Amino acid sequence: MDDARDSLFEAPPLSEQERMVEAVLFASAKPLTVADLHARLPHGCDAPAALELLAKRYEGRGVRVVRVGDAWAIRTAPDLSFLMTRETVETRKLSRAATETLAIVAYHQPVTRAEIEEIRGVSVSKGTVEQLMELDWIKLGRRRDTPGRPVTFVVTRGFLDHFGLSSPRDLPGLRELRAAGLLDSTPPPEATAPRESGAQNELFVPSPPEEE
Amino acid sequence: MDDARDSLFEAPPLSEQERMVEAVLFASAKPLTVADLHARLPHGCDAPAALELLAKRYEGRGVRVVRVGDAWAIRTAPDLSFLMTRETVETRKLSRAATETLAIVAYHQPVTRAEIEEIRGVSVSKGTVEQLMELDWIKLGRRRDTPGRPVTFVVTRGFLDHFGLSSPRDLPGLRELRAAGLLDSTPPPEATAPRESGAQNELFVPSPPEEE
Amino acid sequence: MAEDFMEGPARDSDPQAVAERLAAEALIVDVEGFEGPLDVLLTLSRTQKVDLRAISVLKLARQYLAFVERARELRLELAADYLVMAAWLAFLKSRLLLPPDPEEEGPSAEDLAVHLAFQLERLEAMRNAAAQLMALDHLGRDVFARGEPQNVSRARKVEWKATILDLMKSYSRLRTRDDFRPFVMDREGVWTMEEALERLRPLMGHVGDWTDLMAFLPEGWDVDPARRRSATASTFAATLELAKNGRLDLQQDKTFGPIRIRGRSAGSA
Repeated sequence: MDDARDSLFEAPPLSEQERMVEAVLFASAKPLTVADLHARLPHGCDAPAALELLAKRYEGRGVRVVRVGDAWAIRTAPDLSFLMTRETVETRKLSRAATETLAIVAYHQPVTRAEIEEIRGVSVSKGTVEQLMELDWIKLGRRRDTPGRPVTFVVTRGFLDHFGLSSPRDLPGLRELRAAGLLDSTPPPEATAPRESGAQNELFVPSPPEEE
Repeated sequence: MDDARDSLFEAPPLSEQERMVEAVLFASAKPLTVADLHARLPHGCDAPAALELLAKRYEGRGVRVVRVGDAWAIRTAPDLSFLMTRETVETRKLSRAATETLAIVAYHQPVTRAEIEEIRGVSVSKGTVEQLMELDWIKLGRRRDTPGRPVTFVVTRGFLDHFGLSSPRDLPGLRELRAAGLLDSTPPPEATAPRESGAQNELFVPSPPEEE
Repeated sequence: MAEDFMEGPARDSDPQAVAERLAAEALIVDVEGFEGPLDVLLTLSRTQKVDLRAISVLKLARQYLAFVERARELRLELAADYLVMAAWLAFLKSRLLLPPDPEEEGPSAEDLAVHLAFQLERLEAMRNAAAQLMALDHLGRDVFARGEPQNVSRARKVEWKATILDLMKSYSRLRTRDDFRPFVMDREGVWTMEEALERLRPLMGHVGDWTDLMAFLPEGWDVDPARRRSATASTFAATLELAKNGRLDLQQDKTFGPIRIRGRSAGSA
């Protein structure tokens, strides 16, 4: 903050050096040696002195300045490690099969497994449905009033929370998907194409109109 | 969280809670909400009070406790950015269309695509919205309760975090723009009788017909 | 389009017209760099060097029309929205020059001009806001997050991540697959002939009097136009089928008149 930094010869005051070491250690992805610190701090800084001040400042705090081999890092205090268990989550992208299945349930709910398979064109593995249920994104809905009374799937409150929707009706429609440039291949046929109805009847016993 | 009083176990003293919040926030790269903190801290803790103490403690330090919407994070002090060249990630430069669209979403949110286009006077190009969504700077908001129930866009916590804003209210110049009526959604005169015309007429002097 | 801006050459002696042509020429140089007609108007308005709220819309309209005219002379392809704006400005210009017609419905020329000035001011305000936004400290450039998020525990929990964008993308991928069309959504609005037949057959025994065909639509299918259309068509087709089998009679008094049906008992057949 003062013009000391601009000087080639005069190092910033030690308290300022301490701030610098604090910021650099915090942002660094790995522990830094004194040499690393000297390479990054303005000319003339005394990294060991700044480190010592900083370590003292953090004594008894929730995080500490620790020595890792010949390098330094900021780490959480060992007595608080029980708080860190949640920090170890590993995020993985949902598989394509799971994403598609989830999308179909969201857009078509309540939907049976047979219908999901019909839309995807491949069978839905047991693991996919189980995974989505374990994530609390889909759950069993009512049974369909058709032969065999198949179970249906619907999305959960947890799904809406995760995706920031207030209701499943907030999912964008096909037209909006296209407007957003997400859907740029051939336009889908009209929503009510009667030519399909024959084929549909062969495959599906019509379900009674459900109340919305 | 309010059932803290009924707990059989007493919450740790506030100074200890502050340490805990410090450790948890330090360890996380992403902002944490008060709810996140309560989920991690022992039962009965008062995260807002601990956060307030912590934020005060870090005033003027090399790192700071910052508010990001309804969440909190530790970030390096902006005046030390010159030390961080190694951490800098090269970001793709946003197009003018993208920055303008982002600004319109931020200042006018929740805003529909049609409103963005009305303000910019051109259609929003494919990919612009997608790019901003992929950066996690904008997301879908509630649908507007108008015919067609169009989707709206709002800015995300990631946006606030990226630009160091504690809330959308902190956007630069927001108050002036609002005072000047530039954030009102004034429909074109064709649509309805211009509600704002009275206010505008005071400021706008119609130019006299010019000589031809 | 109004002629008064078409007679350009005749006015070339007018210094103002010359200045406008030069301004138009300057714009032509990088017409590619403009983001639509509003952007051009905003650029033109800067030449007036006044507060946007006090801008002369009439003058602006003239400048813009000169710009479009110049583009035309140079046989430059302008996007359609530039021409739409030109047509609108020509209209506005003529309205601003003529005394207001008290009979005229709708917004006055002044209202339209005020709104245009507002649009320009708002666009400029958003431009400035965007610049101010980008000038803020950026995370990862000016301000930094924890470089080494801490992993302490050995027990790792996998968190599956999917965004709404993933969801929308995979859904649109499914919906645009060429070789397959999902059926579930389509069916909602389609009442098939089989369904209509199934509904009509048991009813026919009880229809002694001429009854309007529309009375046989399934419940709840007479409100939404698409559903009503589908149900009407299939019900009508089903009555033809039943008439062919001798189960009922059909009657229509005049073209487009209501179609009525009557059940035919086995005896009268």
